Amino acid sequence: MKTVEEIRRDFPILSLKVNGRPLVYLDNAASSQKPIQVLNAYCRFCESRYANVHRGVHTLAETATGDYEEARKTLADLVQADARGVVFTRGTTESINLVAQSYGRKFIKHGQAILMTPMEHHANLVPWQVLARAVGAELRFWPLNQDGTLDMVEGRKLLDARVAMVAVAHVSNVLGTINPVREIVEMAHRVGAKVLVDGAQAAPHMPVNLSEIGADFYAFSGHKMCGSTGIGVLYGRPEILEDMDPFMTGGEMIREVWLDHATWNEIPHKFEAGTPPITEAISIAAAARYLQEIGMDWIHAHDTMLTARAWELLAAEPGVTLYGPAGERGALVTFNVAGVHPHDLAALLDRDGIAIRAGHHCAQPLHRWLGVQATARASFYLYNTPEEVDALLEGVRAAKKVLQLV
Amino acid sequence: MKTVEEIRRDFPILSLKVNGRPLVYLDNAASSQKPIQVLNAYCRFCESRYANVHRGVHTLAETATGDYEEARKTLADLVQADARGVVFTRGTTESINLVAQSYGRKFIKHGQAILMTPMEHHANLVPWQVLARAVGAELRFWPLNQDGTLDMVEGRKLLDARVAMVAVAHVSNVLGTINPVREIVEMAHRVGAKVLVDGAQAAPHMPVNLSEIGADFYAFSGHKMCGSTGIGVLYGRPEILEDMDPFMTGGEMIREVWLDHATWNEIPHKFEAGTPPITEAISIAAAARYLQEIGMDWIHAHDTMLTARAWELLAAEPGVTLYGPAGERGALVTFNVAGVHPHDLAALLDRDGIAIRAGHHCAQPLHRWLGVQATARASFYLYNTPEEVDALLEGVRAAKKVLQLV
Amino acid sequence: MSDIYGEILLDHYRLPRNKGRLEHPTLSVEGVNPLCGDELTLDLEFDGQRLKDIRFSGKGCAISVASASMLTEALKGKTVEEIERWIGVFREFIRTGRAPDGVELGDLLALEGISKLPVRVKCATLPWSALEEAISRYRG
Amino acid sequence: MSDIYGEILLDHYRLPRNKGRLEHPTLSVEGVNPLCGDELTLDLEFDGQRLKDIRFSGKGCAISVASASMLTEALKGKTVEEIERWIGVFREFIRTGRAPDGVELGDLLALEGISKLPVRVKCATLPWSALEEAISRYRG
Ligand SMILES: Cc1ncc(COP(=O)(O)O)c(C=O)c1O
Ligand SMILES: Cc1ncc(COP(=O)(O)O)c(C=O)c1O
Repeated sequence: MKTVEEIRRDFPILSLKVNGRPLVYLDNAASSQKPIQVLNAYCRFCESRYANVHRGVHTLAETATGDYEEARKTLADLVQADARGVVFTRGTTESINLVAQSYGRKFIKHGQAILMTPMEHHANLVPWQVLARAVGAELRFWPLNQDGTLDMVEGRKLLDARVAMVAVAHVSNVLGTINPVREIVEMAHRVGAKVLVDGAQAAPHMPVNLSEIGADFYAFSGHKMCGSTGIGVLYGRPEILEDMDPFMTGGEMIREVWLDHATWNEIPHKFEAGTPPITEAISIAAAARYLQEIGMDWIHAHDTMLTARAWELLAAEPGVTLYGPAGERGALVTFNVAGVHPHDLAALLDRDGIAIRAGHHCAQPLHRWLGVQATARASFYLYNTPEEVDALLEGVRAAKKVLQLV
Repeated sequence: MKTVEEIRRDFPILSLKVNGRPLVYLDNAASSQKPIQVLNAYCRFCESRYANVHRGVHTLAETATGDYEEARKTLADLVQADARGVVFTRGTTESINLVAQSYGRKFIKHGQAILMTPMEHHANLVPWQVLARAVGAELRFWPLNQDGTLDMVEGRKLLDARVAMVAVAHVSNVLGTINPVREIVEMAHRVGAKVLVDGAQAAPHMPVNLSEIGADFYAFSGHKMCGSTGIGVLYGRPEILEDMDPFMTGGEMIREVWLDHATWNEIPHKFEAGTPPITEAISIAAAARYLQEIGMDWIHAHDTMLTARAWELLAAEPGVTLYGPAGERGALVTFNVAGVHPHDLAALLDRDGIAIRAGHHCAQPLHRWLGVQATARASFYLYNTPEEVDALLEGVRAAKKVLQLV
Repeated sequence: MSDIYGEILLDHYRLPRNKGRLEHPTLSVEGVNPLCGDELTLDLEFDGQRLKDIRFSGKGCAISVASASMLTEALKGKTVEEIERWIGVFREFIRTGRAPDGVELGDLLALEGISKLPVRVKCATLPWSALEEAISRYRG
Repeated sequence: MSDIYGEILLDHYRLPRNKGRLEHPTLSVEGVNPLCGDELTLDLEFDGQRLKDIRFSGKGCAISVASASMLTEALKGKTVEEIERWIGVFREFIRTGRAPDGVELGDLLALEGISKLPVRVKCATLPWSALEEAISRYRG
């Protein structure tokens, strides 16, 4: 078992100095950093195994194709899913757009409803708005309790037979709420609705078992789990993917093409038009292996420890408001400091080398619900330390002093 | 000025041995290899400048955002276009799908026509088939001359006022034909049609001046120009992009979001939903700089020299049929050897370390026009040598011997 | 990151000049910072071609508040033409981090570092964009 | 790449066994290789549960032609049940590169290297996929 110190040494960027101070990177919910193992896998692949995949018969084409499909299996294993249902996309956003378009336009009808929560990231909200407008479906929103958890009693009432799709985050990127997705899937399936779970903030941080959760669709991104940008996963239940129309068309996703029409390749290839993100697949697979070696259980426990510490310290700090549930939560704390604009807070923390995010975190409707324009968010990962959490608190105190109104 | 030997030393993979023989990589039209300069730029960025872009206010977010937008300018410069029109996509395929969906569904109407050529890659054919079916548009095909060039006389007749879009390859990935895109744009604009040029095989190999060509849309991919997979460019004239609906929706492409509707960000961001391919943008920009340092004119001349040599040698070889025009052409030769299936040819060449592509090269309708199922294709780039072309010929001769029917 | 939170900027943030509303503005304009949703209102009172009075209101980060405060201080009493010249100067300054030759920026110099913070540029330019709209509306 | 173009394979390619059409096939099936568009036809003549005769036709690469030739040689005269067992054995062999214990593959062993060539697997399995369809159709 590696120590956190050893883990940190795997990440070259963590030895960076920012404004003369050691980097304290607490912006992991936006994007994570890459360990040397992932960078090495990338370079080794580019230097000795790279070619385009799936159609060449020369050695490099065969190796690259083998590695690419192996990457698919690695990702399927990470979330305990059937590799035939694993589509490589650009990221969570494309995964959800793909479902909204390819599933939604074919199967969600006028008068049916799409049930979401007010805590969704824009990526799991706007594509459904666009779809609803196109097909004439209704948008419904699962009410929240005061603490930012889902109101299971009120939500159940909205989940009637007209609901065709439930779109819900596994973990909220602002509130940190961990939603009971397994229970939601059960409830939804009982009324015949499909469920898409946005796993962008869950898959990188905790063990995810899709065969247990039972979601029809599950989406996440490489860049939030120590892998590359430009790649993400859409898992779809194979029998549903079979029935869906393609999202984009072009090379590789076809079976036969005539001038005026074409037929489609089998899943998952039907949804991977054109040259796929090949080196990105190598990167995300190396990242998945790296995380699995550390252990998803360990990562979850480590994140939880840091988050609890941050919550405790900030809750005790005068003028700080924390958002979301106090107990079990995702690897982040979102807060505001009275009299300090979150952008100023982030900028002032940056003077001390501390990177946090400020803004609406792509969740404007949720911020309206919270009654604020913007919030500050510190988010943690396997390489963060309790000392970094303490530095955050010190930084918050210093910022208050700097901006103090006289 | 670097010599080819020096250029070759920039590409780690070129020192690889395949089946005990030095790699002769002639599959560049499918995908190219990456020089150490590009790999280093990638790693340096990941190790010291990486974060998510566009919303963070901490140092890494600012540097990464700056680098990402700088990459956009670099690519705009490469093809002499306005950076506001440069959208980063996953590749040529997504670029074309974006136009077919976002422009096509809004502006191409029932009864209008889409004019293509029979030499298009599936990426510039199937999206238009899908669109035509959705909106009730007609598909027209610009006839070819015997030698695989466009019949400009017959084509002109098809270009009437009903044509809303002309979709044409700058350089054919099978025939090697260089189409007179500037002339086509002029003709099309005269009847009020828009033009999308598929530059996947042109932008990596020759100077491209979009302000001169005047195309409304131009698409190409990073992985064919010494850059990463997972990224490509769609150039669109800004005033047209302004009018188009978004393609995908989610973070970053929005201005304001409410529960039931949203407004869009300005171009080009309106078309970049979610976390964009950040490290891939660094890679494609490093590749563009590398190519520009060598010089696009030099690359074009070098490719042309190799292609002419290959054409000459193969044309003189008994049993070889060559496809496409004999004169000026793109950096590839496509051919068949009597009695030798292209897949066997490619596999047998591979025994000698020579990588070529065999199949329909994502252009099945063109192969039907050629009257063959499949062809073999050798494609060249800045790091290839005349000796490698000679090795190809030797390999073809050896393959004929091995498979010779008794 | 170059340090933008200097004493002059913080002074304008803590003690903003010309903050509030005008009773009889010739016109009012609103601006929104797409980065964070912050809103700012400018009230302008013209006397012919001259900007007789100006006030700003709204919540914002230190950079946008200080920028607005400096703007009002720099432009109160200027003519429409002078203001237009200032808008051009300011945009150039924010883009390059340098004042055009021969221009005295005064307190605005405190925003020098912004050109290196592409994400925060929107905060600094928010009041100026609103002003630009006001002027073009006033010109008709 | 392991060398698949050995003497046995080339022999089957140059002198394919059972190439051509049957006059009175019980049924014919077609297969297409999505990789290259190659088409292959199998004619099968059954006598009750026994495959009395089999022929293949169509153009193809050396691997698909040799695979078809070996298939016909190995299975002519076998019962439907035996053929089904062979299909399973072949799939396993192609996937792993190893014959299941106690099975004598004969010439088919020449396809041993295919498991390491994921792209060419489709060439080798083309006739077997067609055969599988034929058997399932014959069983009704
Ligand atoms: C002419 C042409 N168009 C489009 C494409 C598709 O490019 P990509 O696979 O990078 O999307 C290719 C390459 O495969 C091509 O050669
Ligand atoms: C909950 C959630 N959903 C979706 C996304 C979008 O992911 P991406 O930008 O990688 O497409 C994010 C991250 O920004 C997120 O936190």
